[in-house]
Amino acid sequence: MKVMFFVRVRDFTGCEQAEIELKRPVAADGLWELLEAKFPGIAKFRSSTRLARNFAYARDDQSFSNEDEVALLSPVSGG
Amino acid sequence: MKVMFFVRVRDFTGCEQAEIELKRPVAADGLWELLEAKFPGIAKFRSSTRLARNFAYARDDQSFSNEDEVALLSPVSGG
Amino acid sequence: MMKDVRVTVEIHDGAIPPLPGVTRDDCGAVVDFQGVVRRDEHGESIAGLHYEAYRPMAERELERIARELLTKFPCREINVAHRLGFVPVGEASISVQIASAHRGEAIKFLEEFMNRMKQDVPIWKRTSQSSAQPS
Amino acid sequence: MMKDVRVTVEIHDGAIPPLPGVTRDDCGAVVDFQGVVRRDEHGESIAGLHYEAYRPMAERELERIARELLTKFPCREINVAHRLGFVPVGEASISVQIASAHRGEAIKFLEEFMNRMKQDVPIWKRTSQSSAQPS
Repeated sequence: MKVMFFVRVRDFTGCEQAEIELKRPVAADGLWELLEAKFPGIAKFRSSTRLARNFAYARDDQSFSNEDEVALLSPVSGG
Repeated sequence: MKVMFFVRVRDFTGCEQAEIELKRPVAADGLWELLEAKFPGIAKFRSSTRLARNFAYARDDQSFSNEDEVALLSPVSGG
Repeated sequence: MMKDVRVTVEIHDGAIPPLPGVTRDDCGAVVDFQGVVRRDEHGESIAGLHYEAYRPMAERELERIARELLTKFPCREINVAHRLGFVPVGEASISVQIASAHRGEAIKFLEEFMNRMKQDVPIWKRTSQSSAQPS
Repeated sequence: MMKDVRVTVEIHDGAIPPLPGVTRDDCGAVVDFQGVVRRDEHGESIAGLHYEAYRPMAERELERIARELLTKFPCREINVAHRLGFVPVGEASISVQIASAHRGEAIKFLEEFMNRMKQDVPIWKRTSQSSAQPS
């Protein structure tokens, strides 16, 4: 799974994207556990972050699989 | 007093403007009586006409004097 | 609040030239509106519309409405132009440009300005020289 | 209803070129909106703003929001452009052009499109390369 980081989350991880190997699909909780294992402390962004899966906002009950491109989206401020 | 006519009222009077001699200031009722005397039948436009005095809409209790420029304004349709 | 606010009103007998534009750096939103003559007017295919006005009053009303709305929706620049005479299909009969610090005021100003304009400004359109027509 | 409706979305790394314009003769209203970078951002004088995006998703969200709003406010043409990278004060970061038969739909579309855009489209602005900033 490819995971994309932007603005403050990218400042925290120090990278724009990361690869995470998923053996089986996970829900959002499982995804955040894997992220926290790779980037300890990243969980502090969870409350302000929306997850996207394959370029669309993920549903609350979304399942994420190894082929997905996931993005951690901080509150947006375009326009 | 100079009185200006537009669109359907002008079609009715056949002229763009008329002079009416006022000996003393009149209210709207008096003005319409003078107009009706000069252009018999013009009173039929009264219910759909707003009066302007000196380039601003007249108040209901407006008094009109001989120096004024008055306009009979049909429902507008600009834009 | 009203100082430093520019309002321009123009009435043109031919095509409306490009509005002056906004060059100040305190406006985060610029809204341009054009009212364009449509091919289809009340189910009838037309070549254009004829506009006439009680010109000195139309100019004053446009400015009065703009100034009045500025007290409700503070914007920084308002440029209004209305065209008279024959306006062919596809060309603009009215053009309004509004600049404000934030977009909310400019959009609300536009909405209300057009409503008020269509109520109060002594301008009339006809499909031909001889038939009057309420909007 | 949705046939014959054109939606274009563009994301630019430099200045936004003029939008394509509206040439069809069935639109009585054309609204152009520009969101412009102001000198004064949160009380601080700035030279410009840096915009970044999750680009493929930003493009899809802009189109998705436009298509969704078209079911509510039927318009005939929507052109959207957003600029990324450094946008100097006085230049546009976003440009939206809406054409509709009547002005009401175009104005409402603009209002709601901008609100939705600022909620959902993954684009972020910063006053400098290093400080993120909610809008």
